[in-house]
This record gives sequence, C-alpha cells and structure tokens, in this order.
Amino acid sequence: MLKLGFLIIVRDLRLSMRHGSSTTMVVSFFIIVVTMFPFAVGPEQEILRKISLGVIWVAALLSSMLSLDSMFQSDYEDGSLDQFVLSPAPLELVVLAKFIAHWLSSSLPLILVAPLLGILMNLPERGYVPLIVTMVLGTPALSFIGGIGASLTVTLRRGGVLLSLLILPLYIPVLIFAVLAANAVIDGDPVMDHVLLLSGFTLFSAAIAPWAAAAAIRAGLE
Amino acid sequence: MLKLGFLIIVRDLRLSMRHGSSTTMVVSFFIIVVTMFPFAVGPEQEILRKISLGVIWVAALLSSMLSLDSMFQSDYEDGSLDQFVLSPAPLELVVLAKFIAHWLSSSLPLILVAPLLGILMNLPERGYVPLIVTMVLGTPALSFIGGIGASLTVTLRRGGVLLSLLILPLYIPVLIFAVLAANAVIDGDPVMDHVLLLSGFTLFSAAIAPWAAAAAIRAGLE
Amino acid sequence: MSDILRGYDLACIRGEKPVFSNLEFELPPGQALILSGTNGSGKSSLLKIIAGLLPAQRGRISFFDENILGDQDWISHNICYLAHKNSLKAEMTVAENLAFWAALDQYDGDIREKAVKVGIDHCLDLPVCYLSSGQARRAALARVLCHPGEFWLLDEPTVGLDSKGVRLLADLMADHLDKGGRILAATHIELGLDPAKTTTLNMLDYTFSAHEAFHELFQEPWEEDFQC
Amino acid sequence: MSDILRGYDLACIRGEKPVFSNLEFELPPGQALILSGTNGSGKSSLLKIIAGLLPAQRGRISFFDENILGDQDWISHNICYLAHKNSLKAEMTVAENLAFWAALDQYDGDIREKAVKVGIDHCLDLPVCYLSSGQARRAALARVLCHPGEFWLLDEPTVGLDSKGVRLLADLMADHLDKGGRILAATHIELGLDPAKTTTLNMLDYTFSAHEAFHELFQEPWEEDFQC
Amino acid sequence: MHKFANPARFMRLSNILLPWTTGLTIVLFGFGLYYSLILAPQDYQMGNTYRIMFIHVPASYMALFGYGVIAVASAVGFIWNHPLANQAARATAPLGATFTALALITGSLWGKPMWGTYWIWDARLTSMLILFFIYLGYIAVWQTIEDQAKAAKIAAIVAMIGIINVVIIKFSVDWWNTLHQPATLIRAGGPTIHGDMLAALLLMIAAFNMFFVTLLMWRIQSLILKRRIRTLRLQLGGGRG
Ligand code: HEM
Ligand SMILES: Nc1ncnc2c1ncn2[C@@H]1O[C@H](COP(=O)(O)OP(=O)(O)OP(=O)(O)O)[C@@H](O)[C@H]1O
Ligand SMILES: Nc1ncnc2c1ncn2[C@@H]1O[C@H](COP(=O)(O)OP(=O)(O)OP(=O)(O)O)[C@@H](O)[C@H]1O
Ligand SMILES: [Mg+2]
Ligand SMILES: [Mg+2]
Repeated sequence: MLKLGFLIIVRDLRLSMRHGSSTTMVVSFFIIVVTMFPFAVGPEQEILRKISLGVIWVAALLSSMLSLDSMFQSDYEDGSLDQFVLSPAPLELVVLAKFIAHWLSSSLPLILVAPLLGILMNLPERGYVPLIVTMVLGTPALSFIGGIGASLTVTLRRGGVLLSLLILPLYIPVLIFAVLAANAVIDGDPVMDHVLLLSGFTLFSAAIAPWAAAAAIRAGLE
Repeated sequence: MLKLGFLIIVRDLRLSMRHGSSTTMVVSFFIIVVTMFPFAVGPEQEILRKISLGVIWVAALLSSMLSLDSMFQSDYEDGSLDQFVLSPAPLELVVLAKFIAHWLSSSLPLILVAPLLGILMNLPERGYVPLIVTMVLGTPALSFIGGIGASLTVTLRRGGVLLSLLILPLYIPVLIFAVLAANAVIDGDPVMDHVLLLSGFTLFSAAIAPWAAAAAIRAGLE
Repeated sequence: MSDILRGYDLACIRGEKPVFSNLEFELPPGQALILSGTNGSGKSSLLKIIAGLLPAQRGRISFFDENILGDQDWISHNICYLAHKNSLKAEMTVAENLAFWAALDQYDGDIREKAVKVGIDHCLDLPVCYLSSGQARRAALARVLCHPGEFWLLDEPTVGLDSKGVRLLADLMADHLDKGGRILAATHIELGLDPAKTTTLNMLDYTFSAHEAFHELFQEPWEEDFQC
Repeated sequence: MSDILRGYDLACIRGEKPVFSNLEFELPPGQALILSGTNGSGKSSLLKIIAGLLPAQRGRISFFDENILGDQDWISHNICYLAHKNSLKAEMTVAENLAFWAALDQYDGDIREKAVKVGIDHCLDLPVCYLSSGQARRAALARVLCHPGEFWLLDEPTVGLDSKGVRLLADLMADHLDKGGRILAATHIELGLDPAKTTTLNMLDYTFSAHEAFHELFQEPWEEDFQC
Repeated sequence: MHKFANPARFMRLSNILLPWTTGLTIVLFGFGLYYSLILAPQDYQMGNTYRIMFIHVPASYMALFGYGVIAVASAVGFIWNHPLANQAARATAPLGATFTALALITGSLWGKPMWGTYWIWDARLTSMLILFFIYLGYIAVWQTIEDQAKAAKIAAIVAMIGIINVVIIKFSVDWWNTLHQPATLIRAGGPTIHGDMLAALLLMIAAFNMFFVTLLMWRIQSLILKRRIRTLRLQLGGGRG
C-alpha cells in the first residue's frame, strides 16, 4: 500500500521535473509577485516593512495555487485519471500521494527562497524564523485544500479560474493564523495559540482532503 | 477582412460566456485577491489606504494574466489553431481579434468593479478617477503583452506557469507608470508625463503584439 | 452460483439523454462479446458503466451471485479498461509509462516482452509525445497486456492501427481468450476472432425513449397531471 | 505549366528522427492519392507538410510552376485539412462550430444540407461535448464539406466512424473527385473508391536512414574524422 | 422520503401553496412597511437613517438562512441522491447570494453615516463578505457543469465544505480582529429597542421569510420545467444514427 503511494509520488515529482520544471516556475512566480510590490506601493521602507510578511504569504498562496491546476488536469485529459480510479490503489491513497508530491514540488522550494524575499521586502530581523516556521506549518494545508479544489474542477472544461474562486476563501484561515502567529513573535506577544490553531487547521485539512477529493473525482467522472 | 476579425471576436466572447462565464471568474479572482490583503497586512485603515492603489493594480495584473492561459490553449488542444493558420484570415488578424476579445471579456469587467474594491481598500476619494483612467489606458497593454506570452507558450505542454514568468516582467512598466500617474493625481503633482508614457507603452505593445504573436505561433507549430 | 458475467436490465442516461435500456448480456469465460451499433448508440457508455466509471441508471451485473456494479474492489482486480484515450503521459517515455502502470496494477511480468508483442519495443525509450497516433495506440495496448485482470474492456482498440497492427491485436485477443480470459470490445471493424468464441451485441436492440427515461428519472407517471 | 500538384524530393525529420526522404508524388485533378504505410511511417507528417503546418527538411511542391510549399496565401484558399483532432469547440453546438468555420473559410453554401450528408443533422443543436466519438468525427467531416477548397487533406478520416459512416464518407469523396476536386488521404481502411481515380503512395518506399539524415542535417561528411 | 421526491407531487403541492404564500408575503410586507416607515418612532441618535435596519437585518438573516437551506438540501441530495433536494439547493443559491448582497449594500450604506466610511474590516462584515464569495463559488459550480447529476454531486461537496469554512472563518476572523481592533462599532439595538421598532423588525423578518419561501418554490418549479424541456429537446435532437 505504502509502496503504491510512494510510486505515485515519485512519478509526479518526475513529471514536475520534466518539461521546463514546473518547480522553477512556481518559484519564479513567487519571486516576481513579491518584487512587484515595491513598484506598486512605492519604495518607502516603513510601509514595506509593515506589509512584508503579508505580501510574502499572499504571494506564496497565489504561487501554490497556480500549480494546482495541473495536479489532476493532465491526468484527466490523457485518461490516466480513469486508470487511477480503476487501479487497486484506493483513490484516497492516490490523491493523498498527489497532494504530498504537490507540496514537495511547489511549497518546499517556496519555503527555501522565502528568506531571500524577506530581505527584498525589508522584513524585520525577528521575522525570519516565524516566517519559515509558519510556512512549514501552513503550506501543507494549501496543498490539501487546493487539492480538494483541483479535484472538484478537474472534470470541468477550463475549470482553472473557478478553482481560485472555490479555494481562495478556504485559504483565508491559513493566511490569518500564519500572519497572526508570525506577527505575534515579531511583537513579542504570546504565540502558542496561533501556532496551535494553524497546525490544527493543517491537520484538519489533511484529515478531510483525501476523502473529499476522492469523492469529488468519483462524482465528476463521466 | 474586418468582418473576419469581428467574427472571431464574437466567437471568443461567446466562448467566454459559456460554461460558467470565465468573465465572472476573472472578476471574482480579482476581488478575492484584493480582499486577501487586509487579512495579510491587518485591518488598519491607514496602511490599507496607502497600499490600496498598488494592491488593486497588482490584483488586476494577476487576474488578467490568469485568463491568458486559455487564450490559445484550448484552440491548440482541439486543433482549431491549425485551422486558423490555414484559414484565409491572416494570422496577425486572428491574434489581434483574440487580443481584443480578451480585453473585452477580462479587463473591461475589472475596470467596472475596481471602484468597489476601492471602497473595501479605503482608497482616498481623489483616487477613483485616476484609478479608472489608468486602468483604461493600461490594461490593453496587459492583453497585448500577455497575448505574446500566451502565443509563445501555447505549444508547450503545461506552459501556464512559464507564461507568467515570461510576461510578468513585461507587465512591470505598465504597473509603474500607472501607479505613478494615479499617485501623482492624488498628491496633486504634474501627471501628464506618466500618462503619456503609459499610453505610449500601450500603443507600442499594440503595434508589435500581433506580429510577434503570429510569428511565435507559426514557429511553435509542429 | 455461476462463473458467467451477466448484465440484467441495464439502462443508461447521459447528460439527460436516454441512451439504452433493458440491456442484457452474458459473458462466459474464454468468450468475447463484441459491441456493435451505430455512432452514438452507447457502446462506450456501456463499457464505462461496467468499469464503474459511469453510474448506470438502473440494472445490475452479477458474477458469482454478487452485483459487481460499482464494486470498486472487485473491478480493480479483475478489469482492464482501454479507453479512447491512451492514458499515457506525454512527457515520460513509453517504458516509464508502462512500468508505472504495471507496478500500480500489481503486474510482475516482463514488460519488454509485452512491448515486443505489440511491436512497440523500438519506441520504448521515446517520450510518448514523439509517437505517431498508431504508435501511441500500440503503447496503450501494451499496457493492457501488462495488466493481470481477466476481463478486458476495449473501446475501439483498433483506432489508428495499420492492418498489421489489427492482425496483431486479433492474435493477442485470441490468446487471451485461449487462456480463459474474457473480452468486451466495442469496434466497427471485423477482427476475425473465432466465431465459436464470439457473441455480438447490437446496441440498437436496446433503445430508450425519452418518455420512458423521464419516468425513470422521476419515478412516476408525470403526464397525467402535467401537460406541456 | 501544369495543373498537376507535384511533390519533388521531399524529406522530413521530426524531433531529430528521420521520417522519409526522396518522396515524390503527383496529384492531377479529380484524383485521390491514398497514403498507406505502417504506423509511424510519416503519413500525418506528410499531410502537415503539405498544409504548411510543418516545415519540410528538403524538397518542393509545385503547382502551375509555383512552389506552394509554405505559400500561406495559396494554401489558405485551396487546401482543406482534417487532422486527427476535430477542431471543434466543445462548448459550442455543432451548428455554431460549422457556421464559424464556414464564415472564416469564406464558404457560403447551406450548412444544414452538408450536415444531412454526413448524417449529423440531428445533433446540430447539441454542444460538441455531448457527442460520441463517431458523432464528433462526423461533425468534423461536415466542416470539410463546408470548405470551398479544392484539395482535401484527410488524416484518418474514418476514425471512429461506423460502417455506414465509412460508406457515406467514401461516397462524399467520390462526389468531390467527380467535381474535379482532389484528395490526399491517410487511411488504414479500404475505402472502395474508383480504382481509376485512385493512386496509392506507400510511405515505406521512402524511408530515410539515420546515416543519410545526419549528413542532411550537417551538410558535410562527418564520419571520416569521427567514428562511433 | 421518495414520495416527496416526486416532482409531479411537488408541482401539485406548490401550485396549491403558491397563491397563499404570495398573498401572505404581500400582507406581511404591507404591515411591515407601515410599521417600520410610519409607526416606528425616530431614533434619538440616528434620526431616520436607522430605518435601513428594517431591510438590513432581515436581509442578513435571510443570507444566513439561505446557506443553511443549501447545506441541508445538499446533504440530503448527496446522501440519498434525491433530485428534488438537489434542485432546491440549486434554487436557493441565487436567492441567498442576493440577500447577502443586499445585506452588504444596506450595511455599508448605513456604515457611511455611522462610521464615516462605507467599509471597515470588522469581523462580522468580513465573514459576511466571505459568505458572499462562497455563494458565488457555489453558483459558479452549477453554471459551469452542464450535466445536472454531476453538477449536483460536485455542488453538494462544495456546499458541505463551505459550511465548515463559514464556521472556521467566523471564528478565525474574530481572532484576527480582536487583536487589532476590538469590535465596538456595531450594535445599535440590543434589549433597549423600542416596542414598535421591535414589532416592525419582526414583521419585516417574517415578510422576508415568506418572500424567500415563495421565490424558492417558484424557482424550483421553473428548474423542474426547464429540465423537462431539456430532456424532451435532447430526445428530439439526439436520436440515433
Ligand atoms: C456592510 C456592512 C454590514 C454587514 C455585512 C452586516 C452584517 C450583518 C449581519 C450578518 C447581521 C445578522 C447576523 C447577526 O446578528 O450576527 C447583522 C445584523 C445587524 N446589523 Fe449589520 N452589517 C453591516 C453594517 C451594519 C451597520 C453599519 C449597522 C449599524 C450601525 C448594523 C447594524 C446591525 C444591527 C442592529 C443588526 C441586528 C443585530 C441583532 O439583532 O443581532 N450593521 N448585520
Ligand atoms: N511531435 C513529434 N515530435 C517528434 N517526433 C514525432 C512527432 N510526431 C511524430 N513523430 C515521429 O515521426 C514519425 C512519423 O509520424 P507520423 O505521425 O507522421 O506517422 P503516421 O504515418 O501518421 O503514423 P500513424 O499511422 O500511426 O498515424 C513517427 O515515427 C513518430 O515517432
Ligand atoms: N459526456 C457526455 N455528456 C452527455 N452526453 C453524452 C456524453 N458522451 C456521450 N453522450 C451521448 O451519449 C450517447 C452515447 O455515446 P457513446 O459515446 O456511448 O456512443 P458510442 O456507441 O461509443 O459511439 P461511437 O461509435 O461514436 O464511439 C451519444 O448519443 C452521445 O450523444
Ligand atoms: Mg465510443
Ligand atoms: Mg498519423
């Protein structure tokens, strides 16, 4: 069982390496979105400092979302999704493996470059560690929730934009808790509550996502 | 000739109306991205006021970009693009028509809802008119430049993310001039320079985009 | 108790369009059932229903007195489904594709040998996007051979194959039947299988009128109190 | 000056893979040229080259002493190309699709009449995503009929068609030939066209060895100083 | 359960009910408007602007009520594959979204005189805004999917996840906001509300509720008829051959 999941993760990671490496592209998108902000809000250090954490998190959300589209879409188009449904591996396992592959290939690299962007955005020094920690705790929830959205829209023609409409509201709790936790550290406030809430939300999404996504795929097949 | 272009515009607009109206979805994405910022940077009215214009413009950029993907992709996948190349309508005309349809179906609605977002983001009252005017002047450039990007990536499998990488840097001049112009109005500074640069950039992109895009499509066919 | 796969009283409605109803079939071991019928008569739909990819409007399919309709577990171990689409990843090579599906379907035979059988071995190291339409179809057929399931559901397997490819396919199907496997295939081409082992099911015998279908959907006569 | 379409010395390399070379063909008015050959022998590639969708490695195609290879203007007014893909928008109805292409290709005949000819008229108001594979192929054939071009390039037009559909297609092709049109078709099926009007081109006569192709690409003897 | 699933029976029942609910809606609105615009006294702080409340509060309740209806109908439709429940969920969505929009609009119109700005990022306002987005997403799902059976299932999943999210959002927004800006701005009423005001408010809420139910029945009827027509048309169009 575990072996099957591992097999799927390896395949998905390999696919994300081929053809111009979608990983590089997610990272570049992340960097570009963040660098647009100094142009958009003006170069004042004070404002940048205040919004830095939020902007980095929003950019991470958007980048992670951007690569969701391909999580099931290409499998659907070439008929592989049907074969996954028919295969002896339970569909819940298949989608879970795909979520993990998505996190590894799109969120993990974001976490690695986030400190660089912190420098660009004038993030206060005490903010780096909380930024990384909240990203580690929060980004899996993005893959899980986003995965539900991807599975809901996969069978729709051009579901891409609908996808964002469905999942962005669900991303908001992650954003709120992550930013609250990181800011609490920066301001020296108590932080455990927020961290627990953030982790709780991630665990909760991990618990429901495989079932919801598998159900959505089964419902969407035609 | 004009008739053919008109035909294509009507077809593309019709397609964007069908199936859950991609227009509605672009607009929703726009609204949602903007509303994420208060969560990310906190609800203080003063900060929101300062970044409002920039955030709205960045969100407009990203939303307009999101719908680019479908500009040629679905035509490529179902073989219509080959037929366009073979049709008596010059490919330059075809892509121009598609750019116009894209602007009508994705940027025009953004311009219409932008004032609402101004309210949410606490945009200063003097900012509304410049926001709208710069959007009218600047968003066509987004469709043109984005269209070049879309045509470059159309023949690549999963070019979506690459697309953003190619065009976001080219969007930055639009962003800079637009925000400078709007801020100049709000601050009561002279504004004509920025407006001229913005319009110039739009005209320039309109002049090169059809040729570049047509060439890219011809080169990409296999 | 019977080792015959039997469909009873099957009905299908797609996108509100009634496709077939009262369909019955029998498939004993070592036999092939060929679905024939005009375009749009519901061949692909029937195969998808049997594979559990489409819900049937009504009816059941029994095997050893169990209803296997929608029984994912049974289906996943016994059925191998070849669709119109090839289920191959364009970015990966043929060998990688086949190895992946074989591992997922828990097949542990020799993949290269199967590839030789469908004449695609010289393309094993090419990415699938470099294949011509017929080569890609052959690769998809190789996947069928690398599946341990006893039941083959083949939806127009000959599409894109040249005449040698069609003969090859017929031989492979005959082999499978000889080994006691069973085949359900939708095709418009005469495959030349042994007539003693082949039954043909004509989809046109099971048409479904809209009137009936509407009752079916809403479970009660409707016209009596509502005319339009 | 000749009204025969003639290909000279055509060669094709795809993705660094040599496909065919020294290919020659002739196509007088009212004639059909059937491309045959095993899977992967280059039939689709040849059609794409003629349609200007793929650059040829070498060679020319002349018509009235002009090289029409890559002459977009000539091609767009004379050639109608049917690919493996159907070029129909899934979200639009069949009628809308046909009307759009007819308008773009500047055809001003009756579309419904053509749809009747391929037996797809009852689906005219259905969105294309509701069609079965054969129905969609028929709709794509209707597009070919709604094209004013004299040259038809058909890439496996019979894919997915039932036997009635294949006969129908053969009749339509015969009609087109009678009117002086010309057809280049890649197919693995015997269409039953008038033998007097049909020539067959076997792609296997024009194989392209890797060695030759290598010279071709680098235009200079290479082996003499480098052996592998 | 399945007896009620029958659309013919629903059509019969709703044809009997509709005239009554329509009449009741009109009567309630008549009284409600009379009470709220004429009988209810002016507020000593807010003057007449407070009368927006008589639209705003019922609309807000209907917005929440609508989502409740969708959630229940979706669950029933998903579990028992109940066609009428699916249609009910679908029919409710645009109504709920409209009332949400109405609550947002009346709220922000009221906000201008009260807070000097149309919008603040207060917890209640924010969660209402997100509810609106969830409504839009739900509607978009129905619009995007042609196949009704499939759309019903997928929309049901969206609705059920949405309800979880509404709860989480409500709670997380409270957290988010209390840290930065204690919500002291809202709440004009409370227990000290004037008797006539209360009567007017209750009447308006009842009127809105009846209005909602009436519209819902109408919409379900028209969805059933639409479906019937589509089936017939598909049969006429898509024969065999
Ligand atoms: C866009 C802005 C607003 C939104 C989205 C909004 C939302 C809501 C909602 C959802 C409710 C009903 C649910 C509940 O009781 O918790 C409600 C009730 C109410 N709102 Fe608003 N509101 C807005 C602005 C205002 C303003 C500006 C005022 C007056 C200063 C106001 C006064 C009230 C009152 C008095 C109630 C009834 C409270 C009760 O009985 O529980 N609202 N609003
Ligand atoms: N996009 C591509 N990139 C690289 N090589 C390709 C590509 N498409 C096809 N080829 C190669 O070119 C050769 C000719 O392909 P083509 O599609 O023309 O064959 P075909 O005669 O149409 O075959 P079939 O009968 O299977 O359709 C094949 O060997 C194939 O591997
Ligand atoms: N996704 C769909 N949504 C709605 N209706 C569909 C869908 N797919 C097919 N249909 C309809 O269902 C009927 C049966 O289609 P199906 O694909 O099963 O036919 P088929 O027998 O396989 O035909 P073909 O020989 O053309 O492949 C057709 O009339 C078609 O219009
Ligand atoms: Mg079929
Ligand atoms: Mg081919």
